[in-house]
Amino acid sequence: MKADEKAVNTGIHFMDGDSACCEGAIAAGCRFVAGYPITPSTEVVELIAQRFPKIGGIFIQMEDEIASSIAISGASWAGAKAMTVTSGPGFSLMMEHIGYAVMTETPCVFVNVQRGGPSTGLPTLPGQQDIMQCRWGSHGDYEVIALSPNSPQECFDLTIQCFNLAEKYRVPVFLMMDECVGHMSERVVIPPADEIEIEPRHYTEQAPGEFSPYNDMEGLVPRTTKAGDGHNILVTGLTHDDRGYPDMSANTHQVLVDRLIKKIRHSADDIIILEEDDVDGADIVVVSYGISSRVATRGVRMAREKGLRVGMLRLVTVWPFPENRIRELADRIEAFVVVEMNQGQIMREVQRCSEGRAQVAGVLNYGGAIHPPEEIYQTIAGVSS
Amino acid sequence: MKADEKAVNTGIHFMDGDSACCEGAIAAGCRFVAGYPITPSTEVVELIAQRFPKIGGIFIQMEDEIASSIAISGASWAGAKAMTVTSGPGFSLMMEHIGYAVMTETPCVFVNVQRGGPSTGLPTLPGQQDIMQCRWGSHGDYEVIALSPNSPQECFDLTIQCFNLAEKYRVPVFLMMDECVGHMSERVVIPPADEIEIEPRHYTEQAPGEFSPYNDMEGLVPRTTKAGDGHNILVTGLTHDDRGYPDMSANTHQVLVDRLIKKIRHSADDIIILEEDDVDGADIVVVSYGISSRVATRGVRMAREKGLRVGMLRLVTVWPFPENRIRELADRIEAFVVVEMNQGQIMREVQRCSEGRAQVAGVLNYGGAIHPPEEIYQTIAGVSS
Amino acid sequence: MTESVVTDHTKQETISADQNRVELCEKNPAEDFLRMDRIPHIWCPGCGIGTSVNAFVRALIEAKVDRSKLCVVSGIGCSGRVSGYLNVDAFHTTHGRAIPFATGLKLANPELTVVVYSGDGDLSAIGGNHLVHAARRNIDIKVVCVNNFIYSMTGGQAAPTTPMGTIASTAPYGFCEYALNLPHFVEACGATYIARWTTFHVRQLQKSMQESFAKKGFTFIEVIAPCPTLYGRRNQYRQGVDEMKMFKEVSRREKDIETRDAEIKPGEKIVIGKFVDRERETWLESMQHHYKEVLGDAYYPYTGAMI
Amino acid sequence: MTESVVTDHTKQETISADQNRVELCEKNPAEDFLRMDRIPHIWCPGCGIGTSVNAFVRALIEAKVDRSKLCVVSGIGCSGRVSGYLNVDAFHTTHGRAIPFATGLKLANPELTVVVYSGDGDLSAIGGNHLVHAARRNIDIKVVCVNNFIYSMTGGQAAPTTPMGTIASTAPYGFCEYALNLPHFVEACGATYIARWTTFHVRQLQKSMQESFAKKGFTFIEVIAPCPTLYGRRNQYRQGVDEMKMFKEVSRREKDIETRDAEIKPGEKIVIGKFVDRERETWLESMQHHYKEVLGDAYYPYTGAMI
Amino acid sequence: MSLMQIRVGGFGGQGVILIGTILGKAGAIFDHKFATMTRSYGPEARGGACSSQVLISDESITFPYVTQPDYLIALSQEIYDKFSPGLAEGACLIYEKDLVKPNGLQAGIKKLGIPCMRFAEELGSRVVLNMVMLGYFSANCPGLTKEAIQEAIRITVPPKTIDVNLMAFEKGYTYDGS
Amino acid sequence: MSLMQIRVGGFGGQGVILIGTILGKAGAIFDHKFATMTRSYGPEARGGACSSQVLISDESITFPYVTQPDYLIALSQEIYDKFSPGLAEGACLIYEKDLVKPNGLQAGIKKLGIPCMRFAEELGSRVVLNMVMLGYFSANCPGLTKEAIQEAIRITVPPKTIDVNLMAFEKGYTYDGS
Amino acid sequence: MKDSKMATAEKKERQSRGNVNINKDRCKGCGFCVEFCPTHALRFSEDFNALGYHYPVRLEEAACTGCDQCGAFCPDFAIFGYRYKSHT
Amino acid sequence: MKDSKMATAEKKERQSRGNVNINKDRCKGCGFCVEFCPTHALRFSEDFNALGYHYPVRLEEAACTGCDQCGAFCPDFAIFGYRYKSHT
Ligand SMILES: Cc1ncc(C[n+]2csc(CCOP(=O)(O)OP(=O)(O)O)c2C)c(N)n1
Ligand SMILES: Cc1ncc(C[n+]2csc(CCOP(=O)(O)OP(=O)(O)O)c2C)c(N)n1
Ligand code: SF4
Ligand code: SF4
Ligand code: SF4
Ligand code: SF4
Ligand code: SF4
Ligand code: SF4
Ligand SMILES: [Mg+2]
Ligand SMILES: [Mg+2]
Repeated sequence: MKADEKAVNTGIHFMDGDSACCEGAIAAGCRFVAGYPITPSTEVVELIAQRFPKIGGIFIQMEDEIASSIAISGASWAGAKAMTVTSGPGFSLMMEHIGYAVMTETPCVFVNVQRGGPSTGLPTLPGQQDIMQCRWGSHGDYEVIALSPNSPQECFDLTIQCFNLAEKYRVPVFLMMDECVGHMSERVVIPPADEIEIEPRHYTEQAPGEFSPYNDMEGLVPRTTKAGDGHNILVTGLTHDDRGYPDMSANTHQVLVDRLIKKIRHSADDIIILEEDDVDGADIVVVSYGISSRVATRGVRMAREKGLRVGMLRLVTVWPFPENRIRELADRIEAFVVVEMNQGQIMREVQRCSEGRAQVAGVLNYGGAIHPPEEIYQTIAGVSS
Repeated sequence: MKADEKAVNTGIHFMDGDSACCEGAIAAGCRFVAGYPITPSTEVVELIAQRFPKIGGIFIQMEDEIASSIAISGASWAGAKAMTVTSGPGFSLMMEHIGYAVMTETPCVFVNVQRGGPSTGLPTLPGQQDIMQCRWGSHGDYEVIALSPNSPQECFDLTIQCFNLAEKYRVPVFLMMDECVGHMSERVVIPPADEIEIEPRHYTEQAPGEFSPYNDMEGLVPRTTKAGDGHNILVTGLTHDDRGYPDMSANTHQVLVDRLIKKIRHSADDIIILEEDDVDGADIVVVSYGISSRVATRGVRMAREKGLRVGMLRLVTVWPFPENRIRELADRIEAFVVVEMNQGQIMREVQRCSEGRAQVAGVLNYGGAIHPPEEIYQTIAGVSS
Repeated sequence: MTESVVTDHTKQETISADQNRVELCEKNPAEDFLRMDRIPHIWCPGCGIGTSVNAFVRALIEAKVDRSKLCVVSGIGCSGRVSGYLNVDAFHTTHGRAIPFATGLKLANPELTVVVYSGDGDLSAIGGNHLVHAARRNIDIKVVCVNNFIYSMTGGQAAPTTPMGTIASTAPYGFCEYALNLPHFVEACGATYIARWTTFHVRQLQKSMQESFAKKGFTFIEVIAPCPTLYGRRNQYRQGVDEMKMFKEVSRREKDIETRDAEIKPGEKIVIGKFVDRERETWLESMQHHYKEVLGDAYYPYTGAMI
Repeated sequence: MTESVVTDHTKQETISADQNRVELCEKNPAEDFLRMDRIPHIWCPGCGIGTSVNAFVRALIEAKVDRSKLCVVSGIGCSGRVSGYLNVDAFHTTHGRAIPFATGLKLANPELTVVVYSGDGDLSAIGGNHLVHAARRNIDIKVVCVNNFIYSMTGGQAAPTTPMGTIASTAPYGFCEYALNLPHFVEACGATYIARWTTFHVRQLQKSMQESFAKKGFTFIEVIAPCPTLYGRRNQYRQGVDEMKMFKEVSRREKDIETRDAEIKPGEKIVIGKFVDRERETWLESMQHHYKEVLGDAYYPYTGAMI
Repeated sequence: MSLMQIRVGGFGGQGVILIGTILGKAGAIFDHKFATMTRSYGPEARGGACSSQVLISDESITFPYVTQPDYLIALSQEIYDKFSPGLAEGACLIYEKDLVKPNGLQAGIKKLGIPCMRFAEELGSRVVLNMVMLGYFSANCPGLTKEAIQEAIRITVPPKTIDVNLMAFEKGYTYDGS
Repeated sequence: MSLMQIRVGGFGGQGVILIGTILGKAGAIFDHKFATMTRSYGPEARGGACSSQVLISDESITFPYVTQPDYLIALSQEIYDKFSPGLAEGACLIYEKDLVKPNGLQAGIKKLGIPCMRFAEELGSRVVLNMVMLGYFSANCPGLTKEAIQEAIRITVPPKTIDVNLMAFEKGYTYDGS
Repeated sequence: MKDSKMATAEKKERQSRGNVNINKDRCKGCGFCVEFCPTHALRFSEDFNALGYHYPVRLEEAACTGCDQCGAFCPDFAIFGYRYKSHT
Repeated sequence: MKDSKMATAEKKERQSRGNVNINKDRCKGCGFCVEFCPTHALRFSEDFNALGYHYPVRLEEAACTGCDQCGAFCPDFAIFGYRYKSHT
């Protein structure tokens, strides 16, 4: 499916990541946004509020983030592509409904423009401290998908990707931006609508009466329906059987949660996007994502100039974590250097997957400012000696 | 400091974990509880509502879990030992205020009687799926303390421990129960009040005017004050300098968050409680916590009967994670077998810390029912061969 | 109590082949709207929730609501189980969040008839703020609030609607808070249609429900219902029928009563009736009118957000 | 506008050693209650929040409130910064949660005077439910709500209080929702004292604040304030003073006005005044009386939860 | 007997959990053994089937659920249908005569029925049916002393109702199965 | 010049971010270079100091902040005091004459003052002071073409205000420093 | 109870208008139907149903009008009244 | 503006009652004080203060009564009026 020509803002722009995210959502077909203002994410919805009346869409500023995070599930079940946008404190309030979207297999997109935390923290300064939260912040066991852009251009591109993945896997997908990328303006090229690939919703073709929510599967992902289509579906956050009916037994739970997790894990190869640079001949691989990955290239360049064999592995997809790739590399390289604006959240994952076969060092801070490239270089140098 | 004789329900009881938790809180000096009903935790507050009018305390059923989670911070700043009690869905709603309590260094206790998730899931059946959530569920970087009881007796004992740790480290402390422990009745012995050690609040002795919130430290933990003591303090969730004043710079943030994290990490030895059984001569060590640790002993016994050298490591303290102990053991043993009712949350930590030097296997389920001991035995047997 | 006659429409459902004399009628008129494979339901003997569903189903039939466009959204609670027993598009959401979910549903597809059916605790405690703002915005959803004076599902804790002095599991010596007067509250927020009935007043309740389907905007119907298990027993009504008898006795329908005088206090009259029926533009109408006016042709007339 | 005289108490603060003729008076009476090391504050030129603080500080002085027992609790927002500038025990909490924090503070130590000072968005949007239930319970806290018709701190998004039709950053073509009538709303919830003033009415505002300190129970004072930066400029009031002049012009104080008639619509009068002043037992009083009655000697008279 | 496993089941309102609690208390407090009582019930807290499991042991109990019941106390057909297949030889079924038809029970299982509901109605209070059942169980279970169970009743039920409860217990205890 | 680093600062309401945006657009869209503009402001979104950083480069930009400014455009004393010590030889300071006293500036730095506030007041609209500054900057910065900046202004400001903005730009562009 | 003669007379007239359908195994014995039937046409059974409840039975001598008041009240969808077509 | 003769007369009388204190560097030039002073005793400076704002200055010829209306209005705590003690 292609994007809608009348809505896509094709052309060359100079815009910030927040605006690019908005344009990406529009291009992806999003026509329902529920949000609540919070720095540094608000510009996304402010632009939505400007654009929607002219292209046909609903923006509603809800009474809080909780309402926003569930309104998008409602809209999604009505057949809309739906999104909400927030930052740390608001994200913390959305945790219950991330779980609800997971359990009810509701396609929807959560954007978190990360600022420094914990708590109110640094509202206007960047952080990458909500990476583990987006994986683990709701109660219970589940898997999600999260992408992390490092430029306004990618804020556009990956927002579309988020919507597409949400449809493909019927799962909430997270765009984990940060204040730096969100408030940085750069050239953003928006292609013509017919060059933008859009994943449609995968509706069942079974007739009302025949269809029960889990008897029409594409691999591990059930085809769906929307309200008003006559299927008389029952959607619940309780553990449910394959008719969608509540069945609160450990067995049913096991089957359901297992599928919810496997539908992501087993498709990790399809979902995971990595950007690699000179990883093959490297002794040291720098792992980073989001804005940190841009700074990291500077550090890497400095190290290469000193003759060190350093590769770059950039996680465009943060979750699911590229476990296999890290394991492979761990066997071959000497060390990973993880660059991130937090206490080492992804570093823990790298440690876990490298299983002691490669050293793991972090270039870490608690947010507020991106790393000076020198710091990265020094850690690389330190590790190599 | 000793517990209050008039309040402690000294004697031999047959009570469930929820009730024992309530009695533990009372013994620990808790006189402010704000809560919102949710299965399977409600019995804790129902008993509180019965007990408090007769011993002098406030129980208030708030309008939701958000309100409960912040009301206890308010009460704590008024000088009370304060607690809230919930289960998964409510816990998800409390995430923002866990961060607030961390950032403002407010002693308070959160009890989560875990049920099966995600979402509404299995309200009446057990889970251990919120373990990572309690560590990572709020935005930003932080560290917390979490304990996990495996019997009603421990629900009593560890609740007291939670309150004591909260005071000592000025941090929110989590009692991570589960439905099984919460709703299981056993003999609970409540000692006489004068045998119960209570950590007092560590108030500054500096005079109003002299005291600024971070100039009177005990190690990394600042002494505190309470509302009405004349110190004119300023408490904020924003990044703050050592007067407590908002200072939203990356530097100040770095210093503050670093201390918040280190005050826990550097005291890990003081905080961490482990129960070990025959770990020293073992080839395989079974790691577990909460109710799973009871079942695990059965599996271990079965394996020992077959001549396998199996040790038990039980995490009474789940967070901070006993990284050092796992590292030490990884060097000496062949394998860890982690038993938990989730997709392998603590197993990831064991994997990370064992760094490939010992094999790690999990006996996992997604909640709803505790493991049959045979399953545990079989995994042990599988690993050993 | 009015005694009303089963109408033609219903009868057609229940009349067998013999057009003249139907001796054996196999099917309860409600069955057609129920997921019969889930009956018996979980509700206790004498629980009023099922009675309210009876009125609801009969209202749906009477009002000829297009079932395929009907969505019922619930939160969590005994009352929140209603959606799951109705054989329509049914959404059992999270505790307190039926209204914002319904808001998303309705706004994304304005053709749907969206009903929120949930409990007093769900809608007025944890979900109170959503009630406020959906009423203020006049979102076109129909709210049915089953008020059994208590949080039942979790075992009978006090709710914002628990009458002062009554016993609840979290108020073992009697509850000491003022109860929220729901009709008054939602009127101050902006609801367009407000009524209160008890489950004893099934026929009037049914009529109000029918009216609400015909009404554009945010409507609110409070259904006072017995919960013998967790409210009644603790408060002198041993069985559901005892509470029903009390409803019959103390309910008063007064002319021109103001919602402010509809507070419920234990041992006093329960004011029932339709309190508010007013016209206000819905959120969507307001948006559409306003944008058409301000943006003229640049406005893209909104019909739905479905892809 | 009333012109009132600075009272003795204030004067004592400002009068220098020379008891007869004070030529140079160095200290603003407000300074004593401010953290002067944090002045200048962050508020924009012409922002009304500072003006409201002036009234508040003067009211504290007048009412001789015991400063050491005074706590001011705020949420997040420009208005939420008030607590941090006051030299008292100050709590800058999370967005929308000042009231439940204050509830914990007050109930755990009933001797404290607890003021919640925050913004319209903070208290009525995200925090709306806490407002409802604290008012219903009649928790003894004093709420000052700075209503600048907008979410300022985050850049001027529409709030539940934004008058229909006005421009906001999330309503670039005009906002199409009904505004919440705060006095009416909190009256329906149960507040014991309700007043509304604009920052033009500083003296009356101060008087209301004094009254609220003397009142037991949940009090609510709405202060309509200019936000030139994010509300005014977008809506024809270039500067704070332009909005102040508008307040002066359109404000009306009417006898026996009902809160239901105090809705704010753009271009129409703003009804100001004290609307409600009634007696209801506070949550604590109610609990204490009730338990004493029911439990007799078994009740342990509650005085505070402090260890 | 080193481990005694008892399952009690019925529907909400029959006082099934209380039976478990009293047995547990009797064992843990008055007979000085180890005892664990767990309970399970319907959706969240309402309606449907509801059951409790009691383990009484001379050693500390690690696995707190019934794996091989020695006693099944069935107060509803549903419970009987669900759990009777799990009974092994030598186990004992105790059931409510009017509510449970013990069809298709395997051989080798002791089968004891009592119309406790009717007895309770006779005693004027439906709610004491669980005490009648407790009495009957006590008479047929040597693993716990009668006195311990009576003591446990005394410290558990509301003081004003001790007498009627003990009376109901006695009614069950003395029921001769005819 | 392969990388040009510009810092613009003042207080809220002076249109500092807009200066950055226009410079960025001029570079990225009309002069066909790589350009990055970042901004920082006071608490959450209000008051206080506010600044923007613009990088213009022939190559893609990895580190999006100013490390060594070539230009400092200072619209308030606070900004001058904070950032002027970071200027190195060869850099250029452009400042608002009435609002900034460039005290203690190191040697080797080019210093250009313009009373843009007064000019803007003269043009009848305080808000165009940033355009005046942009014009003056353009006249003194060969790294971006005048046309590119003018085009950038045209596509950025509200259509109705293009003329007054370009007029203000011209006013600054032609200011001769006297 | 009404005078039985009169009741019998009424019965004749009324009975012909409709009837009541009882699904005894769905019933939970709440008594709403029995208590509130306008013609007092129902009483409780002596027996327990499968769920253990006393369910309603129609009194032979009373005249059910088929008014469906019982159906409107029944929380368990276990009963409903219906009119005979010929009398519509 | 009032007739200046009369103003001067009044001034004499009133001036003696109080005065106004202006902390010019705290001022953000909002004009509340200037606009709403009951005696019109203030005007804006021509100069900018350190923050770049025109601040209020007292009109020599006007009579400040020390009523502190300006102080009550000032959002920046930059001004306040006070009465001379002798006139209390
Ligand atoms: C976030 C969250 N908090 C608490 C609960 C537990 N809970 C489930 S239902 C319920 C109360 C329901 O009360 P009400 O809405 O009055 O419905 P009723 O059961 O009385 O019909 C509560 C507190 C939950 N499921 N989720
Ligand atoms: C959970 C959460 N959501 C959103 C925000 C962002 N936020 C900060 S202040 C504010 C609005 C404040 O508006 P108001 O209370 O009216 O205060 P004002 O700034 O207008 O004085 C918002 C939405 C936040 N800090 N936390
Ligand atoms: S507990 Fe109460 S509300 Fe819930 S099903 Fe039973 S009677 Fe109904
Ligand atoms: S943005 Fe508005 S409310 Fe905030 S400080 Fe400025 S003028 Fe005041
Ligand atoms: S109303 Fe229904 S459930 Fe109640 S007794 Fe009658 S048939 Fe049975
Ligand atoms: S249909 Fe009417 S008359 Fe007949 S049994 Fe039911 S309620 Fe009674
Ligand atoms: S009121 Fe204060 S800030 Fe405003 S102009 Fe006067 S002195 Fe300056
Ligand atoms: S004290 Fe009164 S008269 Fe004097 S300047 Fe201030 S407002 Fe004017
Ligand atoms: Mg209820
Ligand atoms: Mg505001």
